[in-house]
Amino acid sequence: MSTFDPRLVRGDIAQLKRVVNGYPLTYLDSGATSLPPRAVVEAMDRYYALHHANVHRGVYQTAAEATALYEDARSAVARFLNAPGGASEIIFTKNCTESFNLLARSWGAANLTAGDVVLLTEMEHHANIVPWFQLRDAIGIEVRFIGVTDDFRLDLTNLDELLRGVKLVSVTAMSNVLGTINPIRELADAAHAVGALLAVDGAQSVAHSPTDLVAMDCDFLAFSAHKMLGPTGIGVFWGRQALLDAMPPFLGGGGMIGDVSVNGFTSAPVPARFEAGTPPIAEAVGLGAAVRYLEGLSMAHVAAHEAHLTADALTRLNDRFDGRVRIIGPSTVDRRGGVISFDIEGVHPHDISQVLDQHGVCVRPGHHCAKPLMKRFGLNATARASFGPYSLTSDTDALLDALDDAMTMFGA
Amino acid sequence: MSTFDPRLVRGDIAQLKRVVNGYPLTYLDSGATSLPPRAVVEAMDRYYALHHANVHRGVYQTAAEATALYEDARSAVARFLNAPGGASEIIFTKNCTESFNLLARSWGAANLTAGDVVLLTEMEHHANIVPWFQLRDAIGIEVRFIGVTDDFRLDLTNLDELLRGVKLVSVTAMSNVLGTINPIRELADAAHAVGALLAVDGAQSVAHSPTDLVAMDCDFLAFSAHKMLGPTGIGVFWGRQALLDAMPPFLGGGGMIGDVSVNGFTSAPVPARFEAGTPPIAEAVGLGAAVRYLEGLSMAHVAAHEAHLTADALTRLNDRFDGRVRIIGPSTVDRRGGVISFDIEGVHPHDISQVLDQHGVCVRPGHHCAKPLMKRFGLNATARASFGPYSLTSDTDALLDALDDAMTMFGA
Amino acid sequence: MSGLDDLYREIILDHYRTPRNRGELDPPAVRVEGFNPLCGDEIVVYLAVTDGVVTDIKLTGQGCSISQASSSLMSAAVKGKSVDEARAVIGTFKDLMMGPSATEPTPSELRKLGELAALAGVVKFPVRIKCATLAWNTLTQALDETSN
Amino acid sequence: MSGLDDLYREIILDHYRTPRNRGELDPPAVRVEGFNPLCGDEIVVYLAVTDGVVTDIKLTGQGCSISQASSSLMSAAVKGKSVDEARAVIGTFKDLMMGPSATEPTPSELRKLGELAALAGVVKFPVRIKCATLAWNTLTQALDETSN
Ligand SMILES: Cc1ncc(COP(=O)(O)O)c(C=O)c1O
Ligand SMILES: Cc1ncc(COP(=O)(O)O)c(C=O)c1O
Repeated sequence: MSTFDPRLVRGDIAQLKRVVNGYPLTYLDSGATSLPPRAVVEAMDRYYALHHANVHRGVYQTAAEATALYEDARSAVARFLNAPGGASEIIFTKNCTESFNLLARSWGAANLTAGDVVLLTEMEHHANIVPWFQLRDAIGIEVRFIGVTDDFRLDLTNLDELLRGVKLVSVTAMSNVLGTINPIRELADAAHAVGALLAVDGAQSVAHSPTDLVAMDCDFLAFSAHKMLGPTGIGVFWGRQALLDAMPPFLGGGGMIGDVSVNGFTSAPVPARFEAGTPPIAEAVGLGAAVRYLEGLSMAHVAAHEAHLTADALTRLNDRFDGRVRIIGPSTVDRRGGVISFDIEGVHPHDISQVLDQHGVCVRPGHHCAKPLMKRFGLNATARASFGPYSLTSDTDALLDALDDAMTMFGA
Repeated sequence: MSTFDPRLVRGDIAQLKRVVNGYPLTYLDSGATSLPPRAVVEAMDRYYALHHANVHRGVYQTAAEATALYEDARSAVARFLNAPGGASEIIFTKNCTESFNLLARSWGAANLTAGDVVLLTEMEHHANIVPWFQLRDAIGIEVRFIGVTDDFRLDLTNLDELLRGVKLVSVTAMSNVLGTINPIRELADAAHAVGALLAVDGAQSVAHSPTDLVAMDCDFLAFSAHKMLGPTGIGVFWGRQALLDAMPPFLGGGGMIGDVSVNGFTSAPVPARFEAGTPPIAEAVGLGAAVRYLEGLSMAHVAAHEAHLTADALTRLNDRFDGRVRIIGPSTVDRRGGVISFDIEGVHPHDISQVLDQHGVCVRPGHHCAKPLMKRFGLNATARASFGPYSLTSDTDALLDALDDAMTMFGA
Repeated sequence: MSGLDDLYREIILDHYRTPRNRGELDPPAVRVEGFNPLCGDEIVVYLAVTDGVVTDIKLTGQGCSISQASSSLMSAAVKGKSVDEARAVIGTFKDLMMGPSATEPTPSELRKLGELAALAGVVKFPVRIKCATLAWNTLTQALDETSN
Repeated sequence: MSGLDDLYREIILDHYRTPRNRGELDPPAVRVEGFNPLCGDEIVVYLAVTDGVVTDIKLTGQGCSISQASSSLMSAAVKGKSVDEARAVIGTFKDLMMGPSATEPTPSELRKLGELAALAGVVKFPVRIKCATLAWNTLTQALDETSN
């Protein structure tokens, strides 16, 4: 039974007690990174105070404890995602970005050759674009993009054509700029129908709605802990067991080897094969705590809460500013999440964010690491407000008042 | 003025207050990972409680604070190493292992071609071996090894010959198995004399003796925070500015780009070019705190203290067990650090470690990710005790008593 | 709001709303692009130098009030100046951006800064310094290219 | 030290000090190597199967007391048994290593375990379970190869 109450969640977040420039902090940048609850930081503190040791190779008590805690985190993540093959499909990386690099350089380099196509979308984050360009420059694959319609959806009208020659489709579950939620199951079916695989960027989805890998039927998933109430310094790469088992190692070093001599090396089984060097142990403990915290809230409740916040904010932005605040993204909560980008004629996003800061309101200006999408809409930058489970409609109150001030100041 | 007192340091380490199996914890595994002092954990806690935000792209107050803290850590590390070019030469990775992969895949792939030689040593950690084998398998370089003498030193008698065709020498400053400290400046001069570069594995040296990159005159340095009283999840790669500036990116994603379109990307200047995705922000803050903590102790004092501990332990191991405990490493503290591997006939290292654990004594059994070195000495594994700045001769007392028990138990 | 008033001085808002020297120049004027990869600000500087004098300068690009006002102020400050004088202005401006911890501008330097002094408030907002300096770094590059 | 006594039972120390069935077999016996990459333990199993019966088994390798004793006990437990019986012993041993949370061995199974029951104490030391199972995983592989 979840007893979800966003005010209780808020009470767990130390930073939300801060006062900035005379105002209580209004954090509306969860799309960039989330604020960890006390339970997450305390789990890491406890780890360092009692159990810290290097994992996997130690026999003594604290080494066994550290190893157990690290592997428990793997199991917790597998459960959270409903990973069909369980914990051994979960690989800890340093962030979502490394996860995509692993995918491109291990699976990609081993399974693609010149002329093969990787199909992305125009709304991808650079993390799911640049590694593919790097692979293209190395081995000559083709990188193709699904377009975005004027109403901020994937343009799937010519999908059959786009899928020609495609070996991998790699798509974000939710745009970090538009808030658009993409039809993952539909894309999985379409990809599989032409013998291609589907990779999903879960960076913006895993902390905001339930994830069920079995239902999604995708083949790879990448995300970061720091956007889901967890710590910095750790990400996750999930793949189907059979795919992972057939993939060559990515980074080389300790822990990922079977044997090493002066003549060469063999590699260890999955997941160790992809975890070279001392892993982010305390960070895994923190991620495990974050997962348990989110499970305690129940992701269905989190999703419902954020949908409520988003609907309210979209309505009020429109009502109060009468179209002068242009939403860059779907205008209703139908298949869209709590990331709201906007554009105000005559006030640059940097300046919006600067004036809002004076009110203690945190929103992010910029291209949000999605420059192809910016170019698609002829923008250089947007200002972006984004919600987390600790957000309240009072945050939107503060946002609106501060926006009013910014527009007055710049005469917009 | 340092007021170095190992008992004060010990008071700062929460885990050393633990009791395991009825004994106070005797931590002798600092070579695997170190125990962070309270100041390090508290710096990260404070970061999460007050300043956490994503770095580099935010305008609002906490984002500016997070960015400043992250960049302060970079400056602290540059100062700690006496980096000739300052903070912009410091790149944050996830661990020492990633640093070597960055070196091999960025500098290596761009500067080496088939037949070029990378010269390692037989005492390298897998982190400084496997990435070179991976590069060999990809582009056909030759990987060559400097041998190790029977008295556990690099065999430099045929160095001139070994250096033929070499473009890079990559050597550990201190062996994580033998404790041997290698002549870095001499190797730098020899490498430079033939137009080669020198990379140094500082994993075992940076927390145990002063590091002065100007005096070492090496070209690259790699190490991990978790072995120097810092957190897991972050490592450092240092390179000379001019070398870094000429290196292509390694991991691709957000933060490392100049521009991205549907047609390709350009990359950002150093160090951003090598820090794709959200970096280990809290971990950098922790590393910065660790660096300041070590500076407060003064590395010269730490080195002297550990030399004292090592000399005492070597003498007492020999005196008490009369040769039945064979030291795998130099027998005096001349050019050797506080890592003591040993072998006891008739008691396998795993069993040693297991019996020692019963006394609350933490030592590590295994190949220590140095299988070529193990093979060189016909060993499968050693047991290894290693010191940190918080170690005391009373730790050695506990070690000796526990070893006595192990040998009795196994009739050795 | 006193902090913000320091940043958004009237001169700055004026140059933002009514930027000077907007437009393009044909070759042989040099054309140099500047990017702030972190925030997406872009600027293009067109620079005509004849006999060691900046005879004309034009700007296009997009960005925030600070980057736009800074570029506009810059163009006004260097147009008609000798290349050496232009470089000196760049130096003075950069010192200004180093903040009070660096060498304080002398009265004569402040006089040289003229309207540029309006940008002094940016120093209190470290993340915006990059916005203010983008145009100047691009100008330096353009000056370098004309002297090649 | 009661915990340790559970791990290092007399039978285990005996099999460690005096391992049974050490040595090699010539082909057509199969030869399979097993590694524990984390700790460096190695084992080589030589297995001769004729008409569905494990007619001979020999072992070489290096490792800790648990891995060595476990392999020695294993060799004694399967030598002369039919392949099906050997596989059943492997299953019973693996259940034992799952610990008391899994299905408890029945009295008849315990009887089948015989001396192997001495390895039951390993379960309390989770990091050592890999030491105990290395030989058995290698044997499974060897049995698979003989049936190819
Ligand atoms: C000499 C040496 N090099 C490299 C490493 C690898 O460090 P990490 O596992 O933190 O990447 C270690 C530690 O395991 C080491 O001792
Ligand atoms: C959709 C999306 N993908 C990938 C990333 C990259 O995540 P990270 O920077 O943690 O690697 C982000 C966040 O910046 C994102 O929003």
